[in-house]
Amino acid sequence: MDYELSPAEAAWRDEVRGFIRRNVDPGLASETRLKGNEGRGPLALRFHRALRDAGWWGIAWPKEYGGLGKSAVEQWIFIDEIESAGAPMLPLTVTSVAPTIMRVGDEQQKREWLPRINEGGIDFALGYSEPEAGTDMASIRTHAVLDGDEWVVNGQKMWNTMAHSATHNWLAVRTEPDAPRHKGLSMMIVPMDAPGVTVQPIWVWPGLRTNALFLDNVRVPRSNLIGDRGAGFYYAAMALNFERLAIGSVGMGRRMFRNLVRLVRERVVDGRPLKDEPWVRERIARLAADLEAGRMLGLETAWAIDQGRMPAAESSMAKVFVSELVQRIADAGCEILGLDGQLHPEEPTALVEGRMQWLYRLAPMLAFGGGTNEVQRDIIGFLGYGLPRK
Amino acid sequence: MDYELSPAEAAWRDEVRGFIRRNVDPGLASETRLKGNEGRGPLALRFHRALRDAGWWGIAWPKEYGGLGKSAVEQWIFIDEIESAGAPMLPLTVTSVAPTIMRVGDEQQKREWLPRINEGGIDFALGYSEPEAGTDMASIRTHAVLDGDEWVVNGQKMWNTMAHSATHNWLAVRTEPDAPRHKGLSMMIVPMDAPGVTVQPIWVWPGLRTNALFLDNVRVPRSNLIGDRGAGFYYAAMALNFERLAIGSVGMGRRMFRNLVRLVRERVVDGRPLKDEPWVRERIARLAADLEAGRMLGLETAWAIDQGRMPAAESSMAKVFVSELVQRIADAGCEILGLDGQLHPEEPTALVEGRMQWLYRLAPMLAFGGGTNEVQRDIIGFLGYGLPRK
Amino acid sequence: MRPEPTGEQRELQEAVRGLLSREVDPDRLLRWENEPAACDPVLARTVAELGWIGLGLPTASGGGGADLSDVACLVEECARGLLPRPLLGAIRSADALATLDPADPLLPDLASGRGRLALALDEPGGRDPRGWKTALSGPRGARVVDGEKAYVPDAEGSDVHLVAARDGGSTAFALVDRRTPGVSVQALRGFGGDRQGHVGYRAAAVLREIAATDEALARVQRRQAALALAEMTGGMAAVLEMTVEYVKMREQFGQKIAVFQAVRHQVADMGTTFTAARHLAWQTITRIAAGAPRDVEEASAIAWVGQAFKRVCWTAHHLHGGAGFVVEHRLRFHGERAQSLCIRWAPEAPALREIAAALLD
Amino acid sequence: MRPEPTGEQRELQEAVRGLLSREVDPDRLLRWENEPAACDPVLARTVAELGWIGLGLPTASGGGGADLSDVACLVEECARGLLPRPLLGAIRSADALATLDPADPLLPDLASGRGRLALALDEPGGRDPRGWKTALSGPRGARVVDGEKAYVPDAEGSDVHLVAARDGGSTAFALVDRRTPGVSVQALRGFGGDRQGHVGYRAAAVLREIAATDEALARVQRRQAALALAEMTGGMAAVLEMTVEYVKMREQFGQKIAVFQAVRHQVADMGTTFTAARHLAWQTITRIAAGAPRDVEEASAIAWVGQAFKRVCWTAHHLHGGAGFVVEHRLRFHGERAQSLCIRWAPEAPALREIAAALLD
Repeated sequence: MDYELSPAEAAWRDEVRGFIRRNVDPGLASETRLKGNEGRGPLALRFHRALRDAGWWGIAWPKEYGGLGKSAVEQWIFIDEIESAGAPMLPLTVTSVAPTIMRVGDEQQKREWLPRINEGGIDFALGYSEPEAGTDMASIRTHAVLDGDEWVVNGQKMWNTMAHSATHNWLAVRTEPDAPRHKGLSMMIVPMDAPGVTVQPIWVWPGLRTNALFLDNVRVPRSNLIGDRGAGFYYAAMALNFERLAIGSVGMGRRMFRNLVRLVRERVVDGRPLKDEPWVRERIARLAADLEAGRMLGLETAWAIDQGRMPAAESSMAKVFVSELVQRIADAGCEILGLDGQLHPEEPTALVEGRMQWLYRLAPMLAFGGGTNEVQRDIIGFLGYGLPRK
Repeated sequence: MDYELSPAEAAWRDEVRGFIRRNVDPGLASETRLKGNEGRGPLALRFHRALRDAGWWGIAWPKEYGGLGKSAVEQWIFIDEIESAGAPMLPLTVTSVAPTIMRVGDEQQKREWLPRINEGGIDFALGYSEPEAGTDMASIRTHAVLDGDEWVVNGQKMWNTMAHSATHNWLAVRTEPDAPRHKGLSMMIVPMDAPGVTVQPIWVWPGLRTNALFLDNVRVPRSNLIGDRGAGFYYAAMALNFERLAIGSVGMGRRMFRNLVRLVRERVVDGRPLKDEPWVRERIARLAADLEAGRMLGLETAWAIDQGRMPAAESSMAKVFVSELVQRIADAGCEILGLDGQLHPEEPTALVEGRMQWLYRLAPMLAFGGGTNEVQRDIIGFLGYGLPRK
Repeated sequence: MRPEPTGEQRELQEAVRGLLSREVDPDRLLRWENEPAACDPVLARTVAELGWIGLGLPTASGGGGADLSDVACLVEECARGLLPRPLLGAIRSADALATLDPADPLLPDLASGRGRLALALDEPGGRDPRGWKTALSGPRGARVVDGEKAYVPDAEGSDVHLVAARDGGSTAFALVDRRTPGVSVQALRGFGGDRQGHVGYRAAAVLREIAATDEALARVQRRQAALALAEMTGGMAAVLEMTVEYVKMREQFGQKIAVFQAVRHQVADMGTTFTAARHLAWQTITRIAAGAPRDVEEASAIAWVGQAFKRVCWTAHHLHGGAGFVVEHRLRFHGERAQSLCIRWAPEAPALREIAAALLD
Repeated sequence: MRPEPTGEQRELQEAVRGLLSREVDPDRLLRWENEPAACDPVLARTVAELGWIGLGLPTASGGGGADLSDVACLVEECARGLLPRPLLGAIRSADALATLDPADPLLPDLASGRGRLALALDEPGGRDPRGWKTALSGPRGARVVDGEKAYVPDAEGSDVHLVAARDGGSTAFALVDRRTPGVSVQALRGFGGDRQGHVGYRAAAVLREIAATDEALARVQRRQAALALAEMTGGMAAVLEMTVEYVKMREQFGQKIAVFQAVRHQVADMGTTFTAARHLAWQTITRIAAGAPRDVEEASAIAWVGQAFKRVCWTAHHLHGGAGFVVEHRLRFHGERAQSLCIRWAPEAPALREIAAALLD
């Protein structure tokens, strides 16, 4: 039994922290905050360039694809530190799509896409959800028909979050209409500038932008279908598993909590230091313990990957626990700050930059998004404990 | 909108309290405590006789059957006060079986059983559960076959709690083997002294006795099948609904909580009054608010009955909420009393007579017994909010 | 007991529901959110003309003379139908003034909608009246108020402020024209654009002052809390109803999601929470209406109902998923109101402290 | 990092599991519960002979010389297999003595099972060492102890008591023969017949005394808590495992109850709780073993793991229904230990206080 970072892991963490000290300034943190950690503002792009210059774009990519070849634990450390610092995340292009292409693409596809991703020239929006297909991806209706050497794509996607700034869409489409629902999907890369692609903004509760994506007779080369026809459902699941690893990190929760704690230490309300309120002390202590529990779940998931296991149950545990914990942090923050905490993030006098009420509005998405927590709990039961389906 | 007891209800409550003052003494409370509120000790029998003498046996029974004809709210007030005083409950014979017989029995059956119940000459054990049929009553295997004018009963019942002191069993048996599962059951009264009836004790966690009941070619008169053949599933559900009304009362929780509060006010631990511990104060306050919420759910259920509704969803709400609340009370009690609270109830120095650790052991039963909370939540969804089954 | 609205109250609620279902929809709410007044003047006029703002005011002041329970029924239904917050605030603040002085000459203007009143209680230093620093001074007939009030709802959109202040050793309320020299409002937006303001009063002339005991202040606050409870039960009812509808309609994995036991059980828990909260709330509202003294049940309602509303909203958001997450969805308005009502009128910690003190000290 | 037992630790656990699956079953546990020693002497001898009690004691004292992590692995597996509590207590108290004095002459007797030691810390007045009144007095060579200790585990079944006492201004431990004049034990039963005692010491002759700083006392208590964490993760593992088995086997409504989503999700939450708790516990155990100073993570483990164990047991009881509720079922032994371990070694409130102080003060 050993829970300490190895010397190499600790050195890596220090290296990451050094990089953050050099490359994250209040301007970047503020831009990232205003864009809700999803934007691509000029400072974020500069930060991403610095990551690439450091050779840190594909941290966990094998070296043969230009990556650093770091372990999953080391990638987890990186994500945790980045989130904790409030810096822009690595794009899902790098952490989710690229690793999937590495595993399922043919040689030509790898040569075509991976170097461009590595250079920062490609940024994907993720096209899984549709109006009638949320967590239930097998219901996807967007379809593509082969016409000569081109696929002709028609349909609509929802929650296509980066569509307005992305260069391409990583699209789940139905290519085998006669196959069973799960076997009829393929993954396809669609350039955003292809004729027939339209993007319509959707604004959601925390003030973030996402998009609806419309595809009207969009033509893409035959070779843009990645891997095997009909295997899209499994590829998307693989990509989502890579994605969940990042969601399960408690870095953001730690950052929000740290800001809250700092404020509690300083504030005086009704003539009394806020930190002397017993209920505030208890809430803070509970959240700290919960964050430590969440950290353990994330770290174990990463460790299991390094042991060569596919930790589906573990990553679901981390996702469920952390998403529900963030909600508790947000609610505690709102209650502790009281009237001071309910100001809109754009109000200059909003405490902790309005993050507590923002987090309160964001938190539901963490639980229903990325595969609802119900499905995650099903996965834990089925894959973690072998419970029967019938 | 009005939440105050009417003058008549308030007068009734005062009358009940007066009766309790006259008839409940520490000896009775102590006997009831040691028997876990399920026994029939001599003092309990005396108390029951006093209830009968006062004409209070069939409080909510129509006057035509010798009852008081009180409303459901008035019965709820009575149960709440009795439980809160720690006095023995009205037997389920009176509150669950008799009202069912009144509604479904034929005239001869009513004449045969109701007066004897009213006189205290009949006490039923409830024979629903079997080893393979817990909450799922349609799986009952105990069966009865008509042989001339007698039913011949064979099978086994579990959790037949009063069997060792009861005069009769109120038994769910399969009489129509060829009918669909739900339509094949009937309710039958089996005297405990009939040849072929054996009782085997089962001791459960809180130290209470329940029983397994074995029926080996037990012969009962044909007329002991109550109401219609094949309708037993529905009759049992009706009886269980009557029963749940009593379970949903927060009286016991109130009593345990009151005792805990009294102790917290008095005790000094580590040189400091227990009541000055902020976490103790918060736990106590939360439980008080929850008890009030539970009281509301119970009271509304009773009120709905008086409006002529069948409040299946409401009574399930009360059952779920109160059973889970009792667990929180027990756990808070154990934590607040610390080492002082973990002594066995039979230790003379055990605080609040060891009730907190006893309640901790009892509480699970309240949630899985009487129809598991999962089934109750299903009922709330189906009947309360019209959610579809398929 | 009769834990249901009377026939008259039900009629009132149906009328409100009818109007709001026509006049309020998410697109309009979203538009109003971005307008300075955070509300439509036509709707404001309609609501006043229908007598909603004056419902609980004395008939002599142009009001409906209804008691707090009736006003709470109105407010419950208004909250259910997402009446814009400034209009709910108008009902609230009119109640505060009438509680302090049922014959105040401003009341007819409030009832008719010609004037709007903002209730200025809390200060930057906190919410405990004993710590408030805003004070009255000056000779009779030339009284002025000095101080600072924080998070005053509708501070900018209102015509008159009802300002809680110290007057020597006792409490008083000062009515101050929002446009009088010395009054400066810094507009602030809360949850979802909710309009509030920090208000500075610098030797601001007092229109009229109302001497008030600490008890009178407490009475005002209890009634405000009662109306908040009604807002919360109304919001909860709407959220539960829309969630039940949604899970019956939305399909995933080839079936209505209501068929999944995990979904059904979440709906069941929402229902249980709502049912208990509604009765806790209304027990307290009716007791306050009847003039009963504050009791443990009242503190229990405060502690419980706000948390219940948040829990119900949280589950509703979870079950709606992305569909309820777009800014145009009614659900998110309720989610914002849940937290902000809770923070302002039903914070849990002081209510729990009060219960503990009653039971243990 | 390597959040898993080493190969050697795994072998140890398998050996333990093998023995306990043969020697401990619910019927025996139930019988022992009603015997004065609350434990079988044959089993006690076997356990000592296998070197379990001495595992962590110095080799010079006949022990195995293993570190705290190894002892915790042993204890985890013993708890999983429901080793009777007096024997778990014997491992615990031997560790306490060896922590205070690794060369104490009693240690070989403890390792061999010839002697059994009870750890007498808490007093009727409370658990805070600063308030303890038990004191040493008398001249060198004729020292006596006076005072009262409460809820001493195995007070009657042990041969020697290790009594925390004041010695002037500082702390000391006194070894006292349980049968020496002046020692009176009032036997008490806790959860499920757990043996404890109130012990009075009236001028009871001291066998030997061990001067101890407050830090030494704290070290003893931290190691005791670490072993309690191991007991809890062992218990949780057993409870989770038996519940998974049960829901896969039990049928209701024509199917395995595991197929019901509400059941599946409860199992999933048990699993998540157990997984997080296990890592929290072991992070702390290994840090204490390595001599690291107490940190927020350690307090977090204390606050979290005990509550987790209770939650897991509660869900397990719920899913087992009546089948797990009979006194002969293993589950209820774990349920009792969960609450009593939590009360004695992992109370939540002080741990939360410690975390809050570290973060806020």
